[in-house]
Amino acid sequence: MKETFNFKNAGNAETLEINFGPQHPSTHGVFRMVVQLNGEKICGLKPVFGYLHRNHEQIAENLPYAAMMPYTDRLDYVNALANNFGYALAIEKLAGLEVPERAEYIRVMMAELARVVNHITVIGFMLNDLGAFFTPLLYAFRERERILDLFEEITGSRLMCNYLRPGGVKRDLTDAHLAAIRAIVTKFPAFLKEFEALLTKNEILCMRCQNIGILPVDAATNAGITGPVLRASGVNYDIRKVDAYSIYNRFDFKIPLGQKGDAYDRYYVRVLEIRESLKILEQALAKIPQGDIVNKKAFPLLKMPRNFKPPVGEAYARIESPKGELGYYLVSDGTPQPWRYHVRAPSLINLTLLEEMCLGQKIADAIIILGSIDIVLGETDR
Amino acid sequence: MGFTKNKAGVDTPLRTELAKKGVVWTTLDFLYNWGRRSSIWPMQFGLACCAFEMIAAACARYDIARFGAELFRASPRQADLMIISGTVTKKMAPQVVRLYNQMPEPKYALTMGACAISGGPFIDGYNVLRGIDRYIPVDVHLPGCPPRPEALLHGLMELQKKIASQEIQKTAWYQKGLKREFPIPEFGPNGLIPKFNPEVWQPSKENPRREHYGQTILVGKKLKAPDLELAAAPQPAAPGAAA
Amino acid sequence: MTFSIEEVKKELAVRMPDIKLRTIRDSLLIENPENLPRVAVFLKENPAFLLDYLSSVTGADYLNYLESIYHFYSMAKKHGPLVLRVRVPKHSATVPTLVPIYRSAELQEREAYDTFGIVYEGHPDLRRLFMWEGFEGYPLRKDYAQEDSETLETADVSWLEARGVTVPAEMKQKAQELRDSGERALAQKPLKPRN
Amino acid sequence: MTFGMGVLKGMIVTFKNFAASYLCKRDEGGIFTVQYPEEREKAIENFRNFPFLVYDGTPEKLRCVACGICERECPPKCIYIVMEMDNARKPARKPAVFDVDYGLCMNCGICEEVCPFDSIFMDHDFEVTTLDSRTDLVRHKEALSRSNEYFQKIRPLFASAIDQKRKAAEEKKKTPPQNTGGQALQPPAAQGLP
Amino acid sequence: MIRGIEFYLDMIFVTAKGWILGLLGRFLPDWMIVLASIVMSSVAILALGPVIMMYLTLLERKLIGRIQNRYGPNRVGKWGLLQPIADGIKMFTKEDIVPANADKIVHLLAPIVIVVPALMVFLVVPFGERMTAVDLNIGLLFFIAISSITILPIFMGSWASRNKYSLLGGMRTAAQLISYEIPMTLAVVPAIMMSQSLSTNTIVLSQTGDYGLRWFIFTPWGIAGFVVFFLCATAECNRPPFDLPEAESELVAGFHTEYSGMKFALFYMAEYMNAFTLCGIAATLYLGGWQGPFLPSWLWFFGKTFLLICVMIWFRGTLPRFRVDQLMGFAWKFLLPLALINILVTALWQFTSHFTAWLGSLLILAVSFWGLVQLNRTFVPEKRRYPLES
Repeated sequence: MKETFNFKNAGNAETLEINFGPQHPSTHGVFRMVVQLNGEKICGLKPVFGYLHRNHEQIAENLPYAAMMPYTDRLDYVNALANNFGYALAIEKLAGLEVPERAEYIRVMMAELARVVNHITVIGFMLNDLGAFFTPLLYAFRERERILDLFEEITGSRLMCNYLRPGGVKRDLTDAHLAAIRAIVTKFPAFLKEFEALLTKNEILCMRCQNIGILPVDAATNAGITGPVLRASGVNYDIRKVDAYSIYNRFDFKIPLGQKGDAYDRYYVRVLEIRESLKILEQALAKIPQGDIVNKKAFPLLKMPRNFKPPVGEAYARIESPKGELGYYLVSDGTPQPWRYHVRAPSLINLTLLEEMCLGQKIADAIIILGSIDIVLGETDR
Repeated sequence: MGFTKNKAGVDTPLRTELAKKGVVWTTLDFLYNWGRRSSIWPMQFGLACCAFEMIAAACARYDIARFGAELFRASPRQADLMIISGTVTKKMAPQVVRLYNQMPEPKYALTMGACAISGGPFIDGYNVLRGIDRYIPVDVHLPGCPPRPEALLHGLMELQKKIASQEIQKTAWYQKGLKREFPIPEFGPNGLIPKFNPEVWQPSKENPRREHYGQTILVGKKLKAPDLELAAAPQPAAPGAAA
Repeated sequence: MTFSIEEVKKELAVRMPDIKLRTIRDSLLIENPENLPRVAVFLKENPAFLLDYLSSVTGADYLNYLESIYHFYSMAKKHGPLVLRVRVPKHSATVPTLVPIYRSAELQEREAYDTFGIVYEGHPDLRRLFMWEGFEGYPLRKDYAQEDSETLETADVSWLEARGVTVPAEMKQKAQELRDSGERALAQKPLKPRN
Repeated sequence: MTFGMGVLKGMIVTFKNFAASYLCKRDEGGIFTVQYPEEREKAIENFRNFPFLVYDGTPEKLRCVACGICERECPPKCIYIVMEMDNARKPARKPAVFDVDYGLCMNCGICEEVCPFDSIFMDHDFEVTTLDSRTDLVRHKEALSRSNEYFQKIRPLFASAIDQKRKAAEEKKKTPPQNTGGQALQPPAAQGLP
Repeated sequence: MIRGIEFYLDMIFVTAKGWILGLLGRFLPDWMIVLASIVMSSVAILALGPVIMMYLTLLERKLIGRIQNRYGPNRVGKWGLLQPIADGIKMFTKEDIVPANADKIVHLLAPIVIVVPALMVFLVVPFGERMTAVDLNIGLLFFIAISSITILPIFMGSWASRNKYSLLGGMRTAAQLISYEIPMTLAVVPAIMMSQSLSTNTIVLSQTGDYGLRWFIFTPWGIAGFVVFFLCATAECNRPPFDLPEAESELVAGFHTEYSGMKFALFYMAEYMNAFTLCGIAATLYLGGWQGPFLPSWLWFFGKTFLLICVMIWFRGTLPRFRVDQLMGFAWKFLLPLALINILVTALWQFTSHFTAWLGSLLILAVSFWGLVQLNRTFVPEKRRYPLES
């Protein structure tokens, strides 16, 4: 079947249409861009989605609420815990469940660790797109492995944690776990310093990233772009502050803002966000109370709630995932399976302005812009 | 488009003939297999979650480079091994088959993770292919969701063992008149055409999952829609989530 | 949320008395979908609400009708959400698009079109988002029938044979039988159901 | 005149790492690799991979009673159980068929969590591959059964806690029961174990 | 005259060759001896080229592995020493795919053509004292002429593949190699001016001094010339950060996207042999070639060359890639003026006394460097502030 893309100047003999993806080293999986080139300059770009459309929403409508938790891991597989968090919040909102204090602290800690993992991974991949031969990525993965070890110890799996439960978490943190988190928090700044020495002031990186893919504030808000990409444009909008969901209002942390909204700002805002996450972790470690880790009233016997039926209703819960606003929309009809389940995926919506950001730039820039937006195809296509 | 199965045999008289001049062939076989198995260059081709574990296997902690397999080639023309790491959707399947066709012989395919093997957790989706082995022959199946990076290394070693046991005269790609090119499925109105390639894969007679659960989980098929207007007002939100 | 749903309703009733609204829990149902863009412009520009950020657009199938659900927030005033919904019948599911007002609706409306078949009128580029062009049916509708993945149909058989692939006789026969009976090979119910 | 310093700084960082790979130990910035088949990292107790069935003593004494809870709760539906019938065609409370399709399992650990009889647990063994055909990935009851000792070996803390719990439940059974099985139904994880 | 052991060690290859020729001379006519001498030299080079290439790949993989805190290949043979051979066997037995629409003859010719100049350059590389295969009196001119042929096969390959990625890679190559040729040629000039010869051997000999340490790099113009030459050399052999023609993250595999098996291996081989010869020439021009105290001359040469190659690998392990316009800008707006000024500085050096020469040339170079940076503000990172808001 012939595909058609509404390029503005289609049929021009001067231009060349090129497919980037679905198999391409730097489209972060199976994303596809059809790019219209004039020389090396981009004069049209159409994203094509769906190469990883795994019917997340259809599957959810066939499964019990709690059995969907492991599937949310597979949405954004770099930071599974944040996805768990959003989904758990949505169920709790739907069913009016309370979460014990200790569980809230554990959730916040895990979500922030996931944010750290996500941000260093993204920076590593972005540098790979820039053409650094894996070194920054491997340094990032080295630190990531240390955190993943911790995840494995606490949740049982490196990537697909399946850790949160409606009304709590799956497994309690022991003192050894807390000590391990503390060790990571204390060691991480040294790594970040090394990482920054390698990257931040590097002339080639600055040349490649500064003033590339500028995202104006108005366009960004209008297009619903969220997360570090929005904040790099200078909009102070962080759902951890705005909604103060869970217990985020108890922590003292700042929101780093960029000024220009180019790829470099997106990179650096992420670095600064890692620092803020570490601050949150420090505070959480100091304050974590003793207590239950699951809502005993609602689930006296089992943590994995079987035959869990929320009342008829709908709920929309959103969290600040490392990619942006991750929203879960649930409609319950009183049966164990949701009637409608929808994920508002930041990775998808942040791509709305991809074409505008890339027009007039070179091919190499388009790849950095894509890298700096930070998409994960599992979430984009669901 | 000619096509033959992976296993092409050599007839018995010829084999005995060859057994006589064993030394030369054995040495050749050894050299050939050693060269191939010591330098398996995978294709840089990540599909989904498992791709992250694939990258992790290439990174410092697991270091697939020790086996000489760290040169992830972006072009299928230069790759030996296709690591199908993640869910193959129906939209992606033609591309996967095409990429496999584009690789030069000898080539191997390794399915990493439940999704690539059978559709895995997403098996019931309308856009998910239930196993890439419906269209191309797979050399190593590596279950797990996702498999640990060590498991990928284990799979690689299994592949090396498999290569080591091959014989140069029997390998499919040196047979005369054989072209190992697999028809690329096309998009149809309900899914892919064809649903599978019967020369590569056929549905097994016994399929407990199909018997127990059907082809889609039909539990969620509901006949009555909820009426949000009639239902009671929502309970107050959890105090922890106060705005 | 620094405003209540009633405030919005009141304000709208004053400014646009012709628009009929209904409160459903925490959301507002706009009875006539045609009015949706007007309401959206009003909410976006009214200084009391300034809902400049359309977070989520999604569809839902309620068997008798389809629903398109919008979640609005304000980045300027940091409040929200306001949930708007419109209902359209299944046979003529057209809703006016919000893309000229909110770019963020662009991909999400395409997604709802892809999965539910809600046609957003005026959308600049309304194509399927995830599935390919030529895919039939809307897979998230509750009445969507999935194909059987293990039974070949005549289209498959002829396709395969045109490419020189031998198809086993029993598969051919089954395909022919299906064709003769005028049925499609659909996903089956379990033979020995468990649940 | 600082032009070029950023690049030089970066090169110093990589050189430091290069030097450290010869001079330093693993945790101090040296080589991070664990040479997999020969060296292995210390197994992490909570790691979960594929499910297995526990038996006490001999393989016939499976703890599993074929209740089918895990089968029902399994999200990708990769478990198939058929209850064994005794001569009177009554359920014998043990599985005649217990298959797990490893090619489908998503390692979520839900079966372990929901099992009220402490009979299905997640294994550490990840070296599972098959060549050419995927049918071998459907593991049958015999291949899935592992002894309690094996379980004790791979997950010492968790397994011993479960043993204690089971012992306590048995002793309770001997004394007249007060609340019927409520404690026994509680999964091990609920007790705040690591 | 009695000579030390160093001399014999130094001359080991030369002596060996002489000895074999002497042996042959007993029963062969004179003209055959000349032929034998030529054959021996070319066989040595033909063997050396591929072997060097193979082990350079291993060296690169190992070094980058170490930079990235991992081992690199270490299982195929002791320390992975057999890895390149395994790669070779595999490449050799791989299927050769020619795309259906490709221009078949050109597609076949390209990899062959690229290896020939890469091997020919070996002729004028002085591997040691009296170890230049052909001591041409226009050695450098020969080197510049031959090495610039590389553009042609790359472009041939990219055009013949009928692949859009290849085509883009080919266009980039043409632009890049032609641009970098110019500053590279100009960076050679100072060394020619000082030694007043185009022969590589004479250039090395003119850097003798005490202990063979009067290398050109120990002068201001030498440093500048060396840096310009080395950067251009890195660009000429498509090494990061100038690896645009095969930019993996952008163009999949660039000009060799459609090449498989042995043809791809030939491209690979040419790249590494070019890297080796360019580093060798850089060492010859500015690092004193085989000159150096105590050790045998050929050891000095290989040591310096491998050091430079290690720096190239180090670049690869550290730096991201330039963008195509920045790459061109760097060549035309930065390296070219610097090379021109450097020629001027070299001329001044020759006509002034020692102290003034040092001061003057340093001053001129520093000022011009600063001026060029000021003129190319786009290369300089912006300073930014990142407010932290609550």
